[in-house]
Amino acid sequence: MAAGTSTFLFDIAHLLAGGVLVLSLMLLVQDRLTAVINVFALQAVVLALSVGWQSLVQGAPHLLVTALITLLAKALIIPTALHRIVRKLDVHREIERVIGGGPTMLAGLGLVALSILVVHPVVETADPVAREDFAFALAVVLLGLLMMITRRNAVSQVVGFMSLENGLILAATGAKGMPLVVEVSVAFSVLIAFIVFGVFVFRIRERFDTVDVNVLERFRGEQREHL
Amino acid sequence: MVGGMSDVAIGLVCIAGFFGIGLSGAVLGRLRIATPIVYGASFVVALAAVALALGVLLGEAPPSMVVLPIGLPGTGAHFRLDTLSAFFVLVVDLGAAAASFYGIGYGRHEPEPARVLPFYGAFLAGMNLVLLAADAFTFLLSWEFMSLASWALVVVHHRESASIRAGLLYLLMASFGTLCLLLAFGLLAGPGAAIGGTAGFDHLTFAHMRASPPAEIFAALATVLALLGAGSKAGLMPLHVWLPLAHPAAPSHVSALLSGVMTKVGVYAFVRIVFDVAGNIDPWSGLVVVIAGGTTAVMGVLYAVMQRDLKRLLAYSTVENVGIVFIGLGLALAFRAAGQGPAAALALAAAFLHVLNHSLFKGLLFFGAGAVLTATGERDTEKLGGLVHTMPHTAVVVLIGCMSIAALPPLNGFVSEWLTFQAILMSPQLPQWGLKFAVPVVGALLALAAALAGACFVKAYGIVFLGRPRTPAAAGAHEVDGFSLAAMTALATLCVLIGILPGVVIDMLAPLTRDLAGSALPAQVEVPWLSVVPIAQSRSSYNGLVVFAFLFCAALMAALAVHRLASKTTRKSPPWDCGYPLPSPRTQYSSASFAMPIRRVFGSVVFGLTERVDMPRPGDTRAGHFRYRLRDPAWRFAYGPLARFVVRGAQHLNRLQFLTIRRYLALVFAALVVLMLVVAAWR
Amino acid sequence: MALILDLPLQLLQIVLVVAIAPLMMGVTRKVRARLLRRVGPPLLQPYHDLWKLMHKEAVVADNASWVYRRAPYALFAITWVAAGLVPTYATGLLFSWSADLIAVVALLGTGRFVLALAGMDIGTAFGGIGSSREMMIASLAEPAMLMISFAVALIAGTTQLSAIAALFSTGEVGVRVSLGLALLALIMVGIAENARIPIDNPSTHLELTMVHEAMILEYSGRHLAMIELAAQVKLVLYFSLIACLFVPFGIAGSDAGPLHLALGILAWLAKLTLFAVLLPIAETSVAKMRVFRYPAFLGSAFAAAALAVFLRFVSRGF
Amino acid sequence: MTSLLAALPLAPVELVLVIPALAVPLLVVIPNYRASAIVNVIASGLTLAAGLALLAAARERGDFLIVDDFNIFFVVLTTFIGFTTSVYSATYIGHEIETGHLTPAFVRFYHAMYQAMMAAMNLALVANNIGLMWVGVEGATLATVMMVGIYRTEAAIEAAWKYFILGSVGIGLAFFGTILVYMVASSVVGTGVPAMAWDEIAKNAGALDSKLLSLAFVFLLVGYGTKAGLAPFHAWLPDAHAEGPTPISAVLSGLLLNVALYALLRFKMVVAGNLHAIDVGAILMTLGLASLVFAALMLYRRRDIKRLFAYSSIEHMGIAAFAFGLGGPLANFAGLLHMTMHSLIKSAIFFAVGHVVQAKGTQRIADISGLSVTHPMLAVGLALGVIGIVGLPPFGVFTSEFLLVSASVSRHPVLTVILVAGVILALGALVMRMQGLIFGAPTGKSDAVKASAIPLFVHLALAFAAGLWLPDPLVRWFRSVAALLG
Repeated sequence: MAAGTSTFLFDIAHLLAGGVLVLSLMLLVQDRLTAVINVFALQAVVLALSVGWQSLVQGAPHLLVTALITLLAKALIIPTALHRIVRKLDVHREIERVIGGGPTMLAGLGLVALSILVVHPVVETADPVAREDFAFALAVVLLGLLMMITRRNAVSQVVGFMSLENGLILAATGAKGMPLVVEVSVAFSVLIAFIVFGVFVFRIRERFDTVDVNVLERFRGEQREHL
Repeated sequence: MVGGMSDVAIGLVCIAGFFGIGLSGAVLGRLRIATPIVYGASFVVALAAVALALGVLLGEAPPSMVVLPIGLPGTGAHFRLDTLSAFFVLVVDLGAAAASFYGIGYGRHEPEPARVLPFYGAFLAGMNLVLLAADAFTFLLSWEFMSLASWALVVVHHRESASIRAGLLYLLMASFGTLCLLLAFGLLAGPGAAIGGTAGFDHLTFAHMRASPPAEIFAALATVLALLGAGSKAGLMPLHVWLPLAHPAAPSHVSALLSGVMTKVGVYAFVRIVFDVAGNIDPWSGLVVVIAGGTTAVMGVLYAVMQRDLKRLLAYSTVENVGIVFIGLGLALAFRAAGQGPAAALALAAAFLHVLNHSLFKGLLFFGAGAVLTATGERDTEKLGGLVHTMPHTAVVVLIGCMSIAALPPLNGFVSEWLTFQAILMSPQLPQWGLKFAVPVVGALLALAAALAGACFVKAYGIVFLGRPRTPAAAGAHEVDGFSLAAMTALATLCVLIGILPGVVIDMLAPLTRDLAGSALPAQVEVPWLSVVPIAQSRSSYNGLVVFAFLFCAALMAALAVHRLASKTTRKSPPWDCGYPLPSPRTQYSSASFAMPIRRVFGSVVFGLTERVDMPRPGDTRAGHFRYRLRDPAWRFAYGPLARFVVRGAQHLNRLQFLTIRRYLALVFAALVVLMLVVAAWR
Repeated sequence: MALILDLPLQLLQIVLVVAIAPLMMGVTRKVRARLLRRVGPPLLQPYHDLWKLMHKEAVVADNASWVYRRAPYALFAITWVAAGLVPTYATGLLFSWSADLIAVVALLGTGRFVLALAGMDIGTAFGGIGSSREMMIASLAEPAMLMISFAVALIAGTTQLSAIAALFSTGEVGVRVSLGLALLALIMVGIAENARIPIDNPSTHLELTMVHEAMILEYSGRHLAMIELAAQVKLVLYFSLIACLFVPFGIAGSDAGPLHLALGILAWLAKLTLFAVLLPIAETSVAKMRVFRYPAFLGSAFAAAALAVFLRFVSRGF
Repeated sequence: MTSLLAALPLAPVELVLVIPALAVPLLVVIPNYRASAIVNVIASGLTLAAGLALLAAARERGDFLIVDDFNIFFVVLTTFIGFTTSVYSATYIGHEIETGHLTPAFVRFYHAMYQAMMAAMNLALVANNIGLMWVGVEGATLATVMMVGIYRTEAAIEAAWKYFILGSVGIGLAFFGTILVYMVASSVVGTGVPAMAWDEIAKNAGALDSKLLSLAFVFLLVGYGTKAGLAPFHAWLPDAHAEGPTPISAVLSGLLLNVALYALLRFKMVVAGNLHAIDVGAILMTLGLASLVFAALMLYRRRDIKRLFAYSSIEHMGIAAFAFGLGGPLANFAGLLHMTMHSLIKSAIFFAVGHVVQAKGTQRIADISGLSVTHPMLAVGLALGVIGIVGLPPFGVFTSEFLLVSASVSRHPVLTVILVAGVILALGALVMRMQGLIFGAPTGKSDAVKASAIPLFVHLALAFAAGLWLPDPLVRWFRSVAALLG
């Protein structure tokens, strides 16, 4: 689709992608587990909208499937399940952070800047807007990863990982005409990821009565010993 | 050429024979009959190889080549037998023949022959393969195979933790050497052309390296690397550390091979790479080699004097002798670079003669140590003594070995050291002032080493064979079997013969020096009275035959005169000893006390000596104690810190094994960010 | 010269060194005694001593081996051969080329090796002390000796003693610092090697100080005679060595007539006597050193010799 | 055999996918352990046959699958080791069930997962579509996650968990890279399926946006590098090797790492085709050397025998990465040979180690000694394996390291010295442990083990033969691939 036919359409897409990024940043600063889950659900909703919009703009109806899956799985089912886990296991509602909120935020902003920097075109190519969308997606991925490494709690780590995947989907749908196989595989991976996560969370609960990854440290295969 | 086969093909057949022997050793392994079969067959094959080598050397046959379709794909395994290879084949297989013959008798005492026999043949095959290999791959493959086979022989007595430690250190040093040589070959061969065509890996053959010499800086680097690589096998300081641990750990006939023969393969590697393959070398690298050799010689013998374990003493003495060889090689390098062919030929001939000599007397001495070990079960000199009475034959031949290795005229060790001194005295001809000054200093080091070697072997022989037995084990010794004695006697005879008629061997070396230095010593057999005249009669000459004849006549005359003139009555009595009654044998001078003056003189500088005396006060009846500890500077300054560095590095890094998943993710994240920054910065 | 003439000349030298060796020892003893205000033994006393020892019964320890019995003969033969090959009154004798300076030094090393082994054969504490110290001294003296050889050989361009003597006797080498240092070093080494004061005292049997005597403590009779004679020959050897290297004047050339030869013999005897007089003078003016001071003594000999080698490059620039 | 296969409706390249894929549901429904083990072996054997048939098959491309010299070789290697491991696994798992370490219920899903993993790896290898390649690599990862946790001990679950989390992040990042590549390619090749076809992308590499291509490579490197066990993305590897059943350790080391590196190389070829893109070679060399030295140092502090050899795998992946980073026909040749030899020997080592652990009942190195007295056959196998893996002749690793070092020393002398230092460090650690294991007086319990020696010694024999003589077709093959790799 040539640029100029409808800058408006792109502006909307841009806006939605930006929304996903902003929500990613918000995720980073949430202190309470329930809030984290809620913000994540919101992010999934915005993502679904974005994917739906892309489907409209690119005239690619199959993307609607992705949008729908995202909406159902990430905005509804998973948050609900996570809320239940939090309630049932009575894990700490407060999230233990590794570094404080302020520095985390700064790091997050730095990552956003880095994303824009690396995607910034050296030579002018056809669609700079798509590149910027892409920079947002990249930032979402990095922020998800940042969230995984700045939280000690397994539930928020899982959320971080899923936020990372949101970035992936944002990127995939932003790439024009990416074949269906990819979306299917994304869905596939989300599904697998969730199932296996579930299995593991279940097993871990069964054995350790907590989902705090820290506890696992005791069971490293190899104890510290001296030569 | 025999029966249409080229010389090198015959050599390969011999090697195949050794492999076959190794294989039969693996198959027969546990049978009693395996020992004589394996050693007997090795003896025969080794003799065949000796004959082949002699044929090539004396016939001055042109180099023969064979390319087998194995090894480097497309290029094949190149084998070449020239005079240099032939000489070292002679050295190796002479030693191997003696060791095999000795092994027929000695091997019977081996508790687990299945751990020795398969590797014995493989080891011999490996050494011979190295000598014939003519491309970098085949060379290093054989080289490392040789190391591996000998490693298996070092760890034969695997229940002793010392053996295991020695094995590890040995294999480490061997691989270090291999990789150094590999780097050297890489530099000499260059990056190599595209291998898409038919050229294959031809750039890695020696012939190609010779034809296209590398840039000067690469050649100089390659020389240093070759010195490190070959030196780690030969035992140059400070790469010698494995030697005194590994050589004693093996069964004695294998120790003889490790010490007397395999170190020579290291020398061969150096000569092959630096003199033959690398082309013209900067004269300064000669200086490096000479200094390395001189230091090695002195340090080696100093540590040899200090040892109480007989086989360790011999191993350290090997270090010394390797140093002497490298002095000769370094001089030859310097002379050759200065275009002084005759002097280079002299230095080379000295080095090669010493290679041969050392393989003979070190083999003999290790056999002797093995005989002592069989007879008494002891290697510790402090527990031996008086064996001259119970092992008379061994005592005679070992005495010849000790005198040879102490470089005493008229035996063979002296001839090669004398030639080395003559080469050193040619140093004023060198154009570089640094060399002019450094070489006489190295000469002094060589003299010191020679004198200390005398002290060392007086101690070794005196403590082990003379005096009174220090333990019941030593008192109950018995003479060893005939095979062992025959092997030792043969080597002793060769030591004497070469000492008396060195000219024959020096002439045999002429084709080698002509190939490597472009010049040869004048033919020695034509010199009247069979003297050795390296350059000119007016300059220097030595005649072992005349000296020997004079000594013989003089001793005979003295004895006759005494018989005719003097009283023949002899009275046996207890020793006088300044009037002290003959006390327990433990009052004899021990190995440590014999070495004490030398320990004192060189103590703090060389040995890092720490002494602790615990002397009871007068009237106190408890026992006094005296302890001392020597620390090899190589350990103090090189290996110790290196090992600590590795341990500490491993300790620090090991924290990475105990991180949480989150931290691992952080690691991934950090790497990702760094890589993204690189991308951002990339143009 | 023809073989028929050469052989007697060589044999004469070989016989002479043994024949006059006790005499030289007698001279040193006499002079030394005089310096100590004693009358001293007659000059020919060493001959009598040897004769006496020869005719005494030899006492051999129960556990002595063949090494112990053969060693005196070997030692004597080695020393004798070495001495016989050092030019004394003439250069270019028949067998002068069969061993050069380095070989002569090494031959003495062989003798020492044999003696040190003999010292350890009985298994007494004193024998061990002697051997151990002797080898320590040797390990320091031998490098010094070889450095001296280097210095001389580098100047002369040859290690052949005969050729060196011939060259130096022409006087064209001149007086050099190098040679002076080498002479000094050679004297020091000679003192150590011949077991003279301040390194060793040939006339003491004090347990803690003896070196040479400790090794031969058990010997008696004809064995001891051989060892004594060897020691005397060795002294003559060193005297001859100094004479031929540093004061070769008067030595006969390789094709000299009878007159020159006679002169050569006279000059040699004169030089030996001079040294035999000088040695005790030097000895009586210093005190015996402690055992562990030897390294310093021999180290300075070595340093002097090394300096001689280096100065050689300076004094003539090739 | 070729004609036999030609009669089949499917091409060999499809067969290597279909056979294991069909075996998965079949194995799920077979309840009996023995029967499923046999089916597993048969399926692996058939896949191997199909892989071998690929040798004779036409080199052809489609938008989804591709057959070229590069991947045929890896398919053959993968199916071969898949087959030998399935044979080994039958004995190994049998012993585990007899001794009660595993219950048959767990094992049922083991064999199905084994075939799933084989199918996924083959898919990654024969895929031309970079999306399919991604699916393959990740599918194989997820399948092995399941198997690593099979013992359900605390340590095993932790290892699986760690593997899973790190693997998932790797999956995500690799996917992101894949999207990027597509984006970059679609502006040149045009949108749709062709923009995901590797050969199309490679063909047009020079015209692609270099900046985004570089970024894409970074993500692919981190993503696939995690699977390839390059430091610092290696964390899952030692634990997964140590806690999973040994046959899985063998395939992890011998195959999965290769497949991941293979995927990376495919992308390296693309990026290297673009003049302005980031210097992929330098990055691979850096990572390779870092992995090598790091792993070599880590070897010294290992207490667990399987973790020890897992670190050695990291080390060897580092060497291979260095070789490919160096580039040029010689180094690429060396790298290919190194990967092959490492696969053969490392899996052989794990075969031996598995039985050793069963015999001694412990994985603690300190509790195992004197194997040459109690289990001479295993001791010989283990010793030969270690000798082979540390690069001593006459095994193939020696050849590859020889070629690599001789090729690199005159181009990057300093880096080569680091390489050599790393190799020596690793040698020291492994030989030290090997000596401790096989020498000395035997300690602890030592049960007789019904060892399956054939896979072990077949692997060793192949590596041994390759060290002495490489068959001409193979060399030609390697050369053409090496030229392809640039």
